[in-house]
Amino acid sequence: MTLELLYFAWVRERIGLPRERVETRAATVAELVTELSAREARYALAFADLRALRVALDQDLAEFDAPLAGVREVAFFPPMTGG
Amino acid sequence: MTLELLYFAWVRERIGLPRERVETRAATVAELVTELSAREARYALAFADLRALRVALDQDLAEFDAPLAGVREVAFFPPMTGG
Amino acid sequence: MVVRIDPAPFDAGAELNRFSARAAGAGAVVSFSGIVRGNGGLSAMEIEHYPGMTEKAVAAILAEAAERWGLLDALVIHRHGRLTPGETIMMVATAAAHRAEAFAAAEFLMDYLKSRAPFWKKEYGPGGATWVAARDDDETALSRWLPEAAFPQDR
Amino acid sequence: MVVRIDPAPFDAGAELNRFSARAAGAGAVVSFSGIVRGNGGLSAMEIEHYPGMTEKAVAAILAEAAERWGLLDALVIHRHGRLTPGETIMMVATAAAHRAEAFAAAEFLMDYLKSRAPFWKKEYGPGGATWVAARDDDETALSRWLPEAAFPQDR
Repeated sequence: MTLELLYFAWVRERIGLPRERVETRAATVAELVTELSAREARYALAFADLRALRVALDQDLAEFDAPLAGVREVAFFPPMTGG
Repeated sequence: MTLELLYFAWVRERIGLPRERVETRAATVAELVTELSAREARYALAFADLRALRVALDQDLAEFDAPLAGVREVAFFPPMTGG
Repeated sequence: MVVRIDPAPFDAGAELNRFSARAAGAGAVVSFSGIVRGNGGLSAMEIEHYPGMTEKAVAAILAEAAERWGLLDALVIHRHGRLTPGETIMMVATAAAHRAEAFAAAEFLMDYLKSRAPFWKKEYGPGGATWVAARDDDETALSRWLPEAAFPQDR
Repeated sequence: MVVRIDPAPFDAGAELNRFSARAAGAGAVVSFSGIVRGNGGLSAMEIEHYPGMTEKAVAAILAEAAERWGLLDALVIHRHGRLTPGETIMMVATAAAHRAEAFAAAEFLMDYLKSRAPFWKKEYGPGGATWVAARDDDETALSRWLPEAAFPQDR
């Protein structure tokens, strides 16, 4: 499956790019994270502490155990600081 | 002692005037109210239910048992409805 | 701190901008505007007040809010006289470092102005003129600010 | 309902006036403005957001507030990009028949925008650039709006 990955704030800075397209067979967000972390140190660093991260699937907040079936866009970012 | 009495809202309407000067020997607000109520029916009507009235002594909210010694201005009015 | 008790209409937006510009160091500005509602066929409202005591009572309420929430600035404008539906009756504004204080202080000001500042509203409608009765709700609202009560800002 | 996510500066006072004029039947309008503070030697702030999700998340939060407090109207304007101390970052406004609903809804909107709308702040100061960390307080603030919690508007 092809996913559009988006990174924001310090996740974007650590990974070094704002978005990328990946081919994956990961069934859940957690599996995708494991796959990315195994790729390169900068991913492992960005995903080191999942409690400090949030994830959105097709622009809705989700949990890390959420399935990826049917999803097109996955965004990783730190807790939001709007307002 | 000479007191300046002020009436607001429906108290003013029932008594029929916004202010007046009175000579009194009343020691407390309650005594003054009794004295005024004995004067004329319109006062008795205005002061019929003290729970529906508020009093201010020299522009500070007070209780009906407050002493009048040293006071110059006594205002009677219904509960306030500002804002 | 600004207190203005005046029958004249005022521009709430312009007041808010002036207030915010003056409140150096504020991270949060909250405003409240009260507007005459035309419901029930109301055609006009007349607001009576107690000149002298009004300014004194409002200034005291403002000072307490400023002290209690460490406000950087606060504003109360309250009209009196005759107003028609859609007109702005009054506004409050509060400026603080953070939002919780600005919100709590603005609510406190409104609760106190409702029941402790000497204003009285008379409504003119199809059934004639009637003095607005104080609501039990308004007294209940005040009780949440008593020192013994749990403070909303502590949530 | 108005949602505007835009890097451009805006005039909070003019927005408030337009909003109040449009909110026919409202007796109460509450506004909140968030302003960049220059404390700690902060020289600028940069706000990043997630285009697409931001509009969607803010619209959902607005819709929930409108439904929950029977709002007549509500507004959220939020800037992104580079801002300097004294600049207005964002504003919310709520219009309701009565003040309790307008205040509660504005506080709810702020609490949710703080922690549930995809914005991230980076501060530039004497020590360099740092991403603003989410505060535990902000999560605590959210919990008061859970259906099981005692609602401030019930006080």
